[in-house]
Amino acid sequence: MSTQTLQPPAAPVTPRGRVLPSPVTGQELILVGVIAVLWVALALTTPAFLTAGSLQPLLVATAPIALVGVGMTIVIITGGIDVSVGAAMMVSSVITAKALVEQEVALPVAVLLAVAAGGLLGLLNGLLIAYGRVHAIIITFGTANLFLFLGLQIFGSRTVNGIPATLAFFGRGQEGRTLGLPHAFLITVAITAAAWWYLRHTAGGRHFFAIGGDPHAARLAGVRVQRRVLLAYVVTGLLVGLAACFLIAQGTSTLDQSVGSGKELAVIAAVVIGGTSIMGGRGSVLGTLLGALLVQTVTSGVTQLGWKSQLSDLFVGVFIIVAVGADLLRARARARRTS
Amino acid sequence: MEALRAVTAARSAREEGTTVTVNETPAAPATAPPAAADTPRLRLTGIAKRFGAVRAIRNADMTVQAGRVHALVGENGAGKSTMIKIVSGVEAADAGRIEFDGAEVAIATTTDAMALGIATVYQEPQLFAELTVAENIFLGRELRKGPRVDWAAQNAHVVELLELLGLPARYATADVGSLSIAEQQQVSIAKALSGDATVLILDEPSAILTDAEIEVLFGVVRRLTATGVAVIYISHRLDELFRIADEVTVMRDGETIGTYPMADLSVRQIAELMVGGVLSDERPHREVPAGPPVLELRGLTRDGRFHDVDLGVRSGEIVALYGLVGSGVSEIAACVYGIDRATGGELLLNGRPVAPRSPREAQRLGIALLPANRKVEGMFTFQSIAFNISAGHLKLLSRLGVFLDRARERTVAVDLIKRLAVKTPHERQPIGAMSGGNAQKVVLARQLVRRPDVLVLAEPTQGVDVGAKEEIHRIITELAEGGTAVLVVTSDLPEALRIADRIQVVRGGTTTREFGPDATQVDVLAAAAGSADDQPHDKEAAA
Amino acid sequence: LTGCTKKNETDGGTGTGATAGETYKVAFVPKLQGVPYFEAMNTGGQKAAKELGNVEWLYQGPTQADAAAQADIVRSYIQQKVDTLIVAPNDPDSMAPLLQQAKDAGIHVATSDTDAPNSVREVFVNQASAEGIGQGLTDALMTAMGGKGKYAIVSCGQTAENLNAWIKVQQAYTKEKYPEAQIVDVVYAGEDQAKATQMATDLMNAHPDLTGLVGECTSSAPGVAQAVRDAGKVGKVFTVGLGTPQSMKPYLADKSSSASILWDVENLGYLTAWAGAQLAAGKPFAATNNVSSALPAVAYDESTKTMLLGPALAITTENVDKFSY
Amino acid sequence: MTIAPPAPQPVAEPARESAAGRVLRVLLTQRIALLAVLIVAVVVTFFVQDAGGYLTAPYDFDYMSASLINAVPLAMLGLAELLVIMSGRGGIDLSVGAIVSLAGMVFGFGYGEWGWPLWLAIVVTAVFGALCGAVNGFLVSYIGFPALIATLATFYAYKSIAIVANDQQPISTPPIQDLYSLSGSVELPLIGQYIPDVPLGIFTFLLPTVVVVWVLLTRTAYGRRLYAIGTNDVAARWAGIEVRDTRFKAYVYAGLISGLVAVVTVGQFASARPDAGVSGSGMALPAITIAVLGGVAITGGVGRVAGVVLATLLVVWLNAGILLAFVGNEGAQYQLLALGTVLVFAALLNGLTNRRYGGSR
Ligand SMILES: Nc1ncnc2c1ncn2[C@@H]1O[C@H](COP(=O)(O)OP(=O)(O)OP(=O)(O)O)[C@@H](O)[C@H]1O
Ligand SMILES: Nc1ncnc2c1ncn2[C@@H]1O[C@H](COP(=O)(O)OP(=O)(O)OP(=O)(O)O)[C@@H](O)[C@H]1O
Ligand SMILES: [Mg+2]
Ligand SMILES: [Mg+2]
Repeated sequence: MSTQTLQPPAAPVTPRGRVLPSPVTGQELILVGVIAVLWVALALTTPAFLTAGSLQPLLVATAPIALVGVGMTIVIITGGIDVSVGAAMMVSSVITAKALVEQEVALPVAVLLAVAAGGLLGLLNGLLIAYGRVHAIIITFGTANLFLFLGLQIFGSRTVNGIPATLAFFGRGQEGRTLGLPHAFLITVAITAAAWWYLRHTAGGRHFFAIGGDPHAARLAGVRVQRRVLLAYVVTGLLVGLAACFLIAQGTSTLDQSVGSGKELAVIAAVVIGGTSIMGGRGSVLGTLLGALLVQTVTSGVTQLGWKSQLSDLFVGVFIIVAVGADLLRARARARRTS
Repeated sequence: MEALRAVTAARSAREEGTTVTVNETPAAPATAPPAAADTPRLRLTGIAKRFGAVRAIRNADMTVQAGRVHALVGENGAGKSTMIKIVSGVEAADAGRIEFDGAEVAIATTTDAMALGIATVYQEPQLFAELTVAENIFLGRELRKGPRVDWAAQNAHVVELLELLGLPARYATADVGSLSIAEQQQVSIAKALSGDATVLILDEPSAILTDAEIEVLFGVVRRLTATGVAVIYISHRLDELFRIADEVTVMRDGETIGTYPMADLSVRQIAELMVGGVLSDERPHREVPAGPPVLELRGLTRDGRFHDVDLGVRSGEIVALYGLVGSGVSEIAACVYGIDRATGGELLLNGRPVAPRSPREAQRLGIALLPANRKVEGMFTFQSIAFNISAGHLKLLSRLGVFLDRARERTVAVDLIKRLAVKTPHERQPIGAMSGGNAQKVVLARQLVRRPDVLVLAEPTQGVDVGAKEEIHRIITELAEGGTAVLVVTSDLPEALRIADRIQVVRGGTTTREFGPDATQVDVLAAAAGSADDQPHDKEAAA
Repeated sequence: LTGCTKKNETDGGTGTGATAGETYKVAFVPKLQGVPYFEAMNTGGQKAAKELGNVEWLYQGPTQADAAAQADIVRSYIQQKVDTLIVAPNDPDSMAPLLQQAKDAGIHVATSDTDAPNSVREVFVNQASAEGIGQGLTDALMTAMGGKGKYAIVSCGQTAENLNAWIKVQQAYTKEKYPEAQIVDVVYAGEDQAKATQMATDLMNAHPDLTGLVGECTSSAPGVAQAVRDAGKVGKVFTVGLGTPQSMKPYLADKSSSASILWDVENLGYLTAWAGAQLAAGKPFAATNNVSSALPAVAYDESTKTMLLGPALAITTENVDKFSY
Repeated sequence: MTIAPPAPQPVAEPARESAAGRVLRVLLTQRIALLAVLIVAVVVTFFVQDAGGYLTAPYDFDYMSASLINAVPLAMLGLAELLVIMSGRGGIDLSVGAIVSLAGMVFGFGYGEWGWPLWLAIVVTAVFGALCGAVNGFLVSYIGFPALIATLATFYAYKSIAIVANDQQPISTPPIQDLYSLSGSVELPLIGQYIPDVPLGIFTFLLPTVVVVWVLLTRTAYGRRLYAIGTNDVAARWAGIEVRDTRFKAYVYAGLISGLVAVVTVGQFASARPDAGVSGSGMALPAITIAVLGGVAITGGVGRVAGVVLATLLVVWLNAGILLAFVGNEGAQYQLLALGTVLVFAALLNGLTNRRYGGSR
């Protein structure tokens, strides 16, 4: 305490340097590095990896996972999880596909319909989780079954045939690109960027992190926790709807009931590879986009290298361990430094 | 920010390093006149609240005047925290009436309370480890620039608040998770100060603060009251109330017993009102056996935490390791118990050097430790008392080391419940439903299943009420009498003086001076605060 | 106590000794419900039930192509004591013991679409021989590719017995009959169309000189065609597949698919129901059977106990509209 | 200033709870009671429907007993999940299904191809499963991976290795085909004449596992440690419990049980399939569902063996009944509806219980 007398009289000091944690996390930089290395390696070892004909479809295939990943990242930041997104995608897809075939709706209507359907399912999840106050993983295991039932009922044991090219705007074909860039990917990037900005710079966005850190304390601080949590699931639902449009567009002219199946694990894998903490309170949508891109790169890469395609899952598993392990080690180093 | 500015203006006075005494007049002029004396800022009448079968508050009344510091005391579980949670909108009262500046108000949510200017520092810090200090402070009330948060403005305000509390400005952008518990507590206080408070509620803020930090806090509180803010102050450290509070409301068993001017009471009288009986505070006189130390630290060092710690505890002796929070005392205990590892020096047990690498190893060596943070480090909340006692001695209570001997477990638990006078119908009661003092006794009981050679007690009575404190002290003395070497790590000086045969003072990460049982509070505090011109404040001077 | 089980009761109501004029319960368990292929078999079976008059056609499939889920349904049919139980097994080996169990319960058992060769099934209703399908696919593709060049196969379930059998035929037949052609890769996309499409795209990128793709099942057949269409390689890369007619129609139209090799699935369902009724009635099969006007001469091979629907047929723009599924 | 008058007792005393209130409380706080009531409700419903002729086949004890064959892998994996979820810190094991596939291939090679004696093949398979679990346990407990992530990664990895191990071919050699006798139904001695035959797997695998896990959890020091670390692992460490070792073992035991399930599955399907535990929606999700339905708290420290067993019976008998109640494809679809509803319902009850009674046991 005696040193205090030596201090100059207090003048308002503004901390120099950063006002916020740095805009990109270490995890994101590492992912960019890993993806770059993979791309270069694949460019050297395969005939056509780094060509438009290969990269464009890769980006298109990345889009739906990354897009739902944005919602999933927010959900996981709040300390929740949503394992029903695969089933919700199925419901959104079949409703939209049926409308396209039977009502011959226009593109905007189809998109609205898909998004609305997804949003409704997200709303159900959100209401149950926020107001039923139960752990998200249990509720969404339950609703995943309910959504599957709903989807199968709408399919009515039939595939939807002859889907018109209305959604080709999001597809792999020429109509799906502007300046060589696939629309589905551009939209995903735009939404990711918007979510990144929102999460980082607005009060509402920061509240998601607070809720994930300690929901009780967040409530005491005046954060409307239940509404925020509800919002996270609704947003995920809306994005699931849009991703369903992407899925229809990149599929064939028929839609069968396997659509969306298993996508929840792919999305969660992308999110955790992206450095979002499954415990909540920390995460980044940018990382999720990179995570989805990495997984798709591995899957495509394995096929293009002519390796057994069954091995791609093994690599995904290894990447999850490496990516999260790196994050763990960095967190540990950080903890050592600060303590 | 009105109140804040007044406070900031007075900061320089504090920084001159002068002693703040209760008689000191505010250095800065009050910018806001206190509210008219006849309309209280806050009046609570007939408050009742139950949690399931627990009647936390039966019938409570309290009247808090603007510009005054109103202490709220009571034993553990008396209902203090519940009272302030009702005022803060965390819990809704089942019955009763709340008036604010003379008008009845409904406080259903924390937002309602904040709108009235009721700012609360809760007993448990309510912070977010992954967010920065500035974000934590403004969470829920962010300053905005268009749709986005105005980071620069927030940071500027936060820097002022940090200065006020004596924390470095760079903390504004540090993650809260990287701060110590005491620093986090101060962030909570800064958070409460950041708004336009009309009522500031502090629920046991001093429990984990050092005396110097408490002094800073008191300075802030005085500035605030000078501007007309009403302060409700909860603490188990009754002596400090005399230096800060104007009146005191005593609670017992969910009821308010009465409100009294501080000047009319002594510590003993308050304590007696709290427990509803008469207390004795005679220091039991004991003969300390001579002999070689059982536990000895020789130049024990852990880089960055403490260094060159020398200490010896003989069989049957109670030694207090006293230091302000942050001085390294708690880290020394963690090292003895194998939670952390020493990087230098020696730890000797019965003259033999040892280096426990885990609590388990320490236990095997005959060292037991009562952790400081009961909830986090001590309790298995929804498990039974017996479960809580037997944890950590499972091999001992098993047949063949594999199959749990439940009959023996029960006998051991029932035995210890009786010995420590734990208030409970049976040993199957979940510990989570018990009051703090009783829960603490259960956690202590765990350390006594096997009579330890060395018992380390970290803050054995933190947040424990007077009655239970008394009993825990009795148990500690009994243990020593039975031959255990007891090391009490505490930042509660009266406690150290009361039970210890010797007091070792830790300052700046190392042991400095040793005192015998006849030391005065003044001497020990001076040694701990570490500067001759730092005049200690002892109880007599304050009262 | 005796109320707890009926296992000791002798039940003469069902089983082999059924008399003429009775309706037989013929149950069919597909690999998976909701896919056009098996739903078309269901349609055919229902049609047979209506026309034959003595058949009650039961159809129930799992929501996932999973042996365990299929076993549950088989068990529920055993409980129902149907007269004939016909299965398209996801895993032939695991179906064998269940069929034994059904037989023990006095139920006639058969397989259709996919065989369980090591089982007690009394007949296998085969859509076309593995050779027929494998060679049909290869020939159709080679016609488009001009008998030479590199091609790849996009298959579905990694463990699907029949697909793997067809792939083996294709590999052997290509080597033997088209020495200038080569299979460069076989990949597995599961039942996921989008994944099949992506994998087909990856294959084209991995092998820039690739001129052919095979979609081995009903979800990858349109997938490979879609990939060719998206890559703008129609006319440069040719595809064939085992696709259902309606799903292949748009791709046949724009030539991104050269042909789909299939058979009349509804007729397969019809034949399955008919065979089931024959078994239930205890009537033996002849070497050539007149099943219906559409199926005047169905061959039966006594040594393998196999009934053959007929040769595989190529579905093209010309005949695609003859099929409603 | 104010001395409060002693308050008369205004609010209802907790001791005088009405009978209905007590029943409600027991149902809400005792998951076992709730499950028992639900099972009775399900069975009675189907019996009544059966009597009314609404079912396609009799829903009787024989059918219920036969359908128990599904209970064997489901309950065993439910117990595996019980162990890991109980261990706290977000414990979960998504990889149990993949371990079943991979260990099943090991069993297939050992017993089916290389002609090992059966006991050796079973022991090696179980140990192999335990090894797979040890990888999970190592990542979670010693490295600090969140369990969901570690087991998601190993799920992908084990699944992939199982598929390539035998070039995606199942192993179904004669010794393996003969194993089906292991999962057939048997008549019990003495009373067997009067009660339905019971699938053999119940006695050879399920009951021993249930008993061992029950003893482990309730009668051993290890069980206590597991409850302790699940409840509060910091306190457990300070109490001198080896937290990491205890949690690690939970994953090892889960892997061991998965290895045994691999043997059961190979026997039941008379073939070692490389996708046995992951095809369709896989075995892990149903197992987690069973554990949660059985009252295992996802936060750790709470869970009982009886809950898992009863939850399995509920799901198995409900599913079996639904197949008889609906004709055609609807049957399998309504199973999804029923499972989803039961799960959401149970979860909401948990939430309600937490608010009203401060938690369930
Ligand atoms: N959320 C709750 N659910 C159930 N019981 C509760 C809850 N909160 C408090 N209680 C009970 O209400 C009583 C009063 O608790 P409260 O926290 O107000 O005491 P306190 O006076 O603040 O004690 P301490 O000095 O230990 O902080 C205690 O018996 C406590 O166990
Ligand atoms: N304080 C002590 N005094 C005497 N002997 C002890 C002491 N602590 C441990 N031991 C001995 O060390 C042996 C090793 O087991 P230990 O006590 O560490 O297991 P445990 O703590 O009972 O079991 P767990 O840690 O699994 O709960 C015990 O059987 C006991 O004899
Ligand atoms: Mg309190
Ligand atoms: Mg121990």
